[in-house]
Amino acid sequence: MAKPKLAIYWAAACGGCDIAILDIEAKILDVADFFDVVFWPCAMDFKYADVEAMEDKSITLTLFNGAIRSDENFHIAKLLRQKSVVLCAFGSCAADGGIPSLANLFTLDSILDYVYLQAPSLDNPGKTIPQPTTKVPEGEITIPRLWNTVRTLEQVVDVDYLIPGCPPQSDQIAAVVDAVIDILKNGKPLPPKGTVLGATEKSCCDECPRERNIKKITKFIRPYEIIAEPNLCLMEQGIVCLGPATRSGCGAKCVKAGMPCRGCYGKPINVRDQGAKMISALASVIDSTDPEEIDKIIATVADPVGTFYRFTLADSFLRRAQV
Amino acid sequence: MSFEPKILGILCNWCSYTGADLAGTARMKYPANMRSVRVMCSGRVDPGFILNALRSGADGVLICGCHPGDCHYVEGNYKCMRRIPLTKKLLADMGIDPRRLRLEWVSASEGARFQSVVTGFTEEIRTLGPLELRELNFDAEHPAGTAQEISAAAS
Amino acid sequence: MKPYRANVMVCAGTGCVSNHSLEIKKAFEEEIQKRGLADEVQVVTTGCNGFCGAGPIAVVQPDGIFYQLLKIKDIPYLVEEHLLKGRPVPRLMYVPPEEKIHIPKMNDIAFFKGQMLVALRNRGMIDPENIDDYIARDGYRASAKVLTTMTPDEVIQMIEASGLRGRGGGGFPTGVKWESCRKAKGEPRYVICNADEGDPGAFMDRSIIEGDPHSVLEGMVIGAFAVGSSEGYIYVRQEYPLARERLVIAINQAREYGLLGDDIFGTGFKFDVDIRRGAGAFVCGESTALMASVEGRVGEPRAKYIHTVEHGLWNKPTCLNNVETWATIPAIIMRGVDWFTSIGTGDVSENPWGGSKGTKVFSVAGKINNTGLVEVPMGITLREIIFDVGGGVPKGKKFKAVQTGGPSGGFLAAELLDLQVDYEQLTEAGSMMGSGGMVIMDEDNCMVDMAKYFLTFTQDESCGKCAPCREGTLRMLQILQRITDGKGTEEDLVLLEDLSHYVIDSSLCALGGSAPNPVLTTLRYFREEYEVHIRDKKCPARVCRQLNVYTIDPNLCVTKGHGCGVCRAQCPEKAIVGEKNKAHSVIQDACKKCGVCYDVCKFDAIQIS
Amino acid sequence: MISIEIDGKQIEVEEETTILNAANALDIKIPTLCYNELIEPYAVCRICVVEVIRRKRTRLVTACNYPLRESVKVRTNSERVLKLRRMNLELLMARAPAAKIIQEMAAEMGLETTRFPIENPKESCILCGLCVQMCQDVVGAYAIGFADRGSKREVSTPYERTPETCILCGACAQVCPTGHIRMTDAEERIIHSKLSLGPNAAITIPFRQAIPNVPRIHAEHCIHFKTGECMLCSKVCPKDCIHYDDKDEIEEFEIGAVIVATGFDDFDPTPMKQLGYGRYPNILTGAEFEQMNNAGSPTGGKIVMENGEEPRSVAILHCIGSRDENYHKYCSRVCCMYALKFAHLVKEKSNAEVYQLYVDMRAFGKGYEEFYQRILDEGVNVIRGKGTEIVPNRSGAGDGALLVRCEDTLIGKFREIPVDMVVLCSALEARSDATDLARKLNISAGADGWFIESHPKLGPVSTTTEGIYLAGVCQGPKDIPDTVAQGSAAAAQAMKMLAQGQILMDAAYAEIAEEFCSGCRICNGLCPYNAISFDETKKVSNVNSAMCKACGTCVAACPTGAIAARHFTDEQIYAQIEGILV
Amino acid sequence: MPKLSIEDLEKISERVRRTTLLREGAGRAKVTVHMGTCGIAAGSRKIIDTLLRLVEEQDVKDVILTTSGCAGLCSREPMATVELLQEAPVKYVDLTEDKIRRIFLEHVLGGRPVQEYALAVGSERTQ
Repeated sequence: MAKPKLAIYWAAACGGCDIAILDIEAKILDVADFFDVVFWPCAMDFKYADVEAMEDKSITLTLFNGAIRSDENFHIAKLLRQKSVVLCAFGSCAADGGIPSLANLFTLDSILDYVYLQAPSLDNPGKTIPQPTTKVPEGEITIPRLWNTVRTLEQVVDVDYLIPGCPPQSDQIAAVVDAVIDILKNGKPLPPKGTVLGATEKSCCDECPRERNIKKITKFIRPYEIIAEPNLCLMEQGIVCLGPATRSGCGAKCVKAGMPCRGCYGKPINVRDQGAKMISALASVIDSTDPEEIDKIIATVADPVGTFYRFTLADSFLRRAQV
Repeated sequence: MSFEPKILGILCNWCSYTGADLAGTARMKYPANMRSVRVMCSGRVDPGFILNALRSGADGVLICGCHPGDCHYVEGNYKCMRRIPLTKKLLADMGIDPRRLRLEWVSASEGARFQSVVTGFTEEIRTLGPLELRELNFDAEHPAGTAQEISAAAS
Repeated sequence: MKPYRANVMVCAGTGCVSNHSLEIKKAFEEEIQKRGLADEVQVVTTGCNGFCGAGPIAVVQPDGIFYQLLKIKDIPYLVEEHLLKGRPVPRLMYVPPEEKIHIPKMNDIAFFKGQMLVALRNRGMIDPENIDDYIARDGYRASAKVLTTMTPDEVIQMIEASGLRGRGGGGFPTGVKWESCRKAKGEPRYVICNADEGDPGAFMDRSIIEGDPHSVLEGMVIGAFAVGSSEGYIYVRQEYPLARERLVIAINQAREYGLLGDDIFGTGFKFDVDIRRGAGAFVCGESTALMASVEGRVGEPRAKYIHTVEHGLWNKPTCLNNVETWATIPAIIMRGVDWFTSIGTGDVSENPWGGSKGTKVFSVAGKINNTGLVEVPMGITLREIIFDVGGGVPKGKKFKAVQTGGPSGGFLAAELLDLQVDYEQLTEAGSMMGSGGMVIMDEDNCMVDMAKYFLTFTQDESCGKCAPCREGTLRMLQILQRITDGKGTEEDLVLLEDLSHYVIDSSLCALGGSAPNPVLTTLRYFREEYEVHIRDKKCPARVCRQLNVYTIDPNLCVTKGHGCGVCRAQCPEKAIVGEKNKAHSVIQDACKKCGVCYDVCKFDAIQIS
Repeated sequence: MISIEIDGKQIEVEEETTILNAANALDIKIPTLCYNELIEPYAVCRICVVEVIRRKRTRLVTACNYPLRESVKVRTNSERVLKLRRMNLELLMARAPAAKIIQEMAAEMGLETTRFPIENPKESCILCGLCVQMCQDVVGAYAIGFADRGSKREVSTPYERTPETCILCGACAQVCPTGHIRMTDAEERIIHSKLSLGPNAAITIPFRQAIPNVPRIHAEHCIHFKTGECMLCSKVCPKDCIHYDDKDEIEEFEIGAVIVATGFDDFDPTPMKQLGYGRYPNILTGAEFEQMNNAGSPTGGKIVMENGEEPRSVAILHCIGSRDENYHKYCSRVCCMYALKFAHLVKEKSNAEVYQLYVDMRAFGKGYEEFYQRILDEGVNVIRGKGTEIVPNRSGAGDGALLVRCEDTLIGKFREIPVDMVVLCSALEARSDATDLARKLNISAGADGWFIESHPKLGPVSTTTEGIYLAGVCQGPKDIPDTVAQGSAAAAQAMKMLAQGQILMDAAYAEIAEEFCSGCRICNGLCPYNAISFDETKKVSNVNSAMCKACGTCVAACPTGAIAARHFTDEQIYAQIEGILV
Repeated sequence: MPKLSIEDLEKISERVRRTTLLREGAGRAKVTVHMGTCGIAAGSRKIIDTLLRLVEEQDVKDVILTTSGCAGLCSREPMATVELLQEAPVKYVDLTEDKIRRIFLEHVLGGRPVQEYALAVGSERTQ
């Protein structure tokens, strides 16, 4: 019987997820000989037309990484939804909005204005800003129109499974690939729609090697300010670590390297808004009962949105700032 | 008619809810804009409730708890006292006026105080006007483009 | 080893050292160096030669020539004459008091001829600071024999059979002491050498340690092996610095040679010795007080019923013997029991108390020509010691009494001169063997004053723990003082005798138990002197100054002294009157009878009647 | 056993017994001076010297320590022994003329005078060494010892200075045969603040009515705890029930209910400098006055000043530290009545004039007002005005060493009342460690430190925490009747709860889902009821449902949503919010 | 120094034997070199030196070498008297180094007097 078809696409993404896929090293050979990679623009020169030419539901599995922030992303997302049986939101950009979704803090114009006109290292004498359509001697060039608000894949199309992580760890990808091969080869039932693959149900603390005690925080500090104790929970040392409110699966690689968890694996299973939950948890362990002192301590939290919603702004309750 | 703000009140069962009940039994008038939800202690209030309330159309959120030291659960209100300022700071960064979120201590016997708090808060939200979160949900037909298009879509 | 052809043995005992014998040795070396004889003649310092009266002493070997009373300026002449030219120098030789002939050979001098050296066998023969000399004279041969071929019981059996008795003064049979110490239960066991030697006038232990320290160490190794001890102490008094210094050198050398410390001769037997300094209390010569002092406590004796061989130092079995006893042990082991029992009196075959075997070292002093150290066989008579070996009383004075056993001994009058010297006979005569001090008195000594002198010593040295000794000796001394001040009464003598018996009977230790001996023996043999002091208020020997009447012989004062007035100036009471070139006279009632004028007058013009 | 003969009488004795003990057994009297059965015989006075005939040799030995090891004949009164004893006594008479025991023993032996000169007629020490041995071997204080040697030997202290190591146990004085050592007091004075109900010997029953009524050792006075020696009491106790190594033990009990009855502390008036407490004599607090009145106190219940005389006049000041802006605002409730009792006692026990300075006479209880009337009839001068200052009566006018300054509000004048003694009715204040105890028991203490009852009217003996009850002054100042009432109430409530056998738990409590909890321990410190504990092995937290009050604080704080209460769950609340705002 | 055994004791006393014998004055043979003024002038120093070297070479322990004053026969100096135990002393005259060497080897060690060098056998009275 024909080899199942695999499609991998990268929308508003940094390409890290595609590299992570290659990071599964030898297993890429299993993928190659089990799947027929029909669409992987980052790796090989596929054309949109090829996809449009396929029948619907002909692609067995599509790994869609990257957020949706332009017409093109949206168009291809719809296209792949139509063409594939299983559509997976691969990586935190697709699943929760990721770093690109931090753009929701600003309007599109202010971004373009800063990037093309204000940025200190600019050399744009003509003060030109890229336009959706521009006339050139050869004719008319169109580039996809950027959206004002970055959306997650789930917010624009129907998504079957989510694989969090920025990028998802190679060993988790390998596990997912094996699972998929196992399902397709042995006809195992698909997991229920919407399950999160490549991660566990616990929080990052579960895999963190550091010793954890009762928390009593009197000051928040940035990681560069102190040399952290090697085997004591970072939060107890005053560093904001999103480990408790982040799904585990990454093996707590950042914490093992001495840096606090940024929450890239997204919200745990029972949580609806990762940032709000972290605020609730973190504020509760502030060690003071006097309002002024509490304000002084909270003032030391540098950039609440950037810290608590670094990867999940698009997926949060408020989704974007009202500017 | 002028803009009628929608306010969500989260009241702790032992003090503010009983205070509200006292205000009610004492026939004290206060605007009906506030819709109240009862929780066992102000410590139960999760900032997620506040964000979800704003997202669901609330123009202002009022949290009431027992006076510090009087909490039926000894320290519950202290936790709330710590979470609200951090949530206010988040709202400010998200472009939402922090005054739309207010924390007040109302004890079981302060019916009058409850009345004045609610009335005051309602007027304040009325001056702030409706919240109207822009581009909250995704609209498949015309995904918003440049600023002009957004404003056009919004109106 | 350089092939020397001659050795000059310079005596470096304390007596001679105090007479600059070390400078004399340096003088010898310089002169020999100058004469180019450096690699032919070796100068060696030895321990005390024994003849202290003749110090500083040098003996030239192999010729055996004895030189005495050396001065530094004599040395160059001596080296040139004797060492270079081989001609002994008569002028520096010993001259016996009676005849005027020079006796060159040491062995021909009466002082040495009469002696039999056992404890002092290496006297004058070895350099005490060189262990090889000691080994050369069969040193450590005895401890080797004991450790490798004998069992402890055999050793004890041998010592008991030899009849050796404690040379410290008690005369307790050493063999019996060792046996009971071996049988006593309790570990660890200790072995102690009592070198306290508190008796005034006794210096034989000092000479043995200075002259031949290794003999003591070897004796202690044998004793430790016999009683099963591995730890020994030598309790040396603070006033013997030279002895202590030599002992330290000897101990270090012995340890270096493996003759002390772990696994001696590879037999696995371990024994080491440490030195403890006595703080100069006479009472610490007593065994239990000594042990208290070693333990760091106040040196006070303890009840006799707890035997030190069972509960001694730190309440462990302890075997304490005198220096001389330890030094004699190696000789007995080497030369056997029969040789030892052949010397001395009595028969010890069945019962060790049966006799006094071997030799005893006496330190002869006082009114005697040959002052020094004398080792004589037991049983020798007092006469032989005093007149033959001792060389008789100087200046032709008449012998009056001899005091043996230090302050705890007694005075023996002339009629007892033929008494054989051994434990039993001395004790019967009212004195005791004691440590071996022997003080000779002649007619110029007042017996009451002598008794007072010794009682002052014991009274001052009493530890004051028990009432009889503390109170009794004080009152006895007050009575004697009264007698010598001319205020004594007849009842005083009766009271003195009662007090003496009370103190002897009730005192806790031997100090109190023997302090009255001088008084009792002087009362027994010289009672009339007491009566003269009491009745006639006179002191025949003119020693008790309070009883003397001091007058000035007018013509002697003028003819000889030209009325020099020295006595007038010195008299504290201004009781002498007179001018230059005139006869001086004493105002009797002002005279306090202090006797200063008698002492200062160079012309013997002061007469005592 | 060995058989020996003493003065012709036969006796069988154990080996190593001393002659003295054998003689005592035959009640033959051998004189001793330096012997005491508590101390190892020193055998220095030699008065007990006797003749022992062993294997044909008679020897003279001291009876007190000569160990009998074989059958010997002993003669304790032969002519020679008596002669030695007489000489010994004669010498000691000269040495210590002032020692009476020596004179008596000498007289017994027919000795009047001593032939030896007496240097120091007042000397009474015979250097028997008993005191030194007692101090060194038994007591172990090493405060005294022998100094110098020979006839100059004496007992003295290190460098002849008063030794710090002397613990004033008086053992040396007790054991000295000639009475040479005597104990002297620094000065005889009654210091009110140091009065105690019982004697302060090392081992006593604390006071007559003490419960349990058994003796106990006061470690601060006992020689053993100071020097590790002595232990004579354990030697003489027949039932061997004295253990020196008892220590406080901490025992843990599984208990159902706790009744907190920790009482109160006395307010210390010293900070109120103007009252001069602690500076001037004869100013007492109520407790000290009460103690002095107790029959068991050193004054035997008599009211005396520090110099021992009866006061001519006494002032009793109310509200010291109570109803006072600077110290305690509350009224201590009990002082008025005991102050009146004091007035009655002073009137009854002495004929001193009594001045009662009160602010409001609060005789609120049954029969209290009638008692107040009786006091007035007994001629107590009752002055309505607070005693503000006490100063010494420099002028000496009036019969009182102190002057109590106050404002008599009834006559509107300032007065200075000369009195000899002042009793300050000091306030009742909360225990110094009340707040710590409250935190430990999870009950709350008010600003004044009194524990907070669950309801001022309806729950005076119960607290907000289930199973913990209050009784007595710890809940607020009250007098004995009220305290007793509260005691029984608290006991009843506790019994009610215990009788039920189990606690009725309300349905709501929080639970932690182990599969979601990752042991971040953020919740551990939050629970005011310490219901959340951490399981080190499984590395997860868990909630003790019995203690959880379901306030939901931890539910909100749990970052993974692992903690869920049985009600007010997130879903319910979100649903309410979204529903209510539609 | 290693721990001593009994054999070591022997070795030490053997090594020091010469000094002890010297000091005890006991020895198998005694050679007296006459060092009167004329003897010294005639070179008896050299004789003593050779004797000392010989004693060292042969490691002889029990021979006593001593000097004495003038023997009276100045013309035949340097002279020396060799006296074996219990044998009459033999006086040698006009000594030279090799003569004394021969005497030492044959007479002192060998026990046979060397007649040609000997002046006379037997001795005048010496103490």
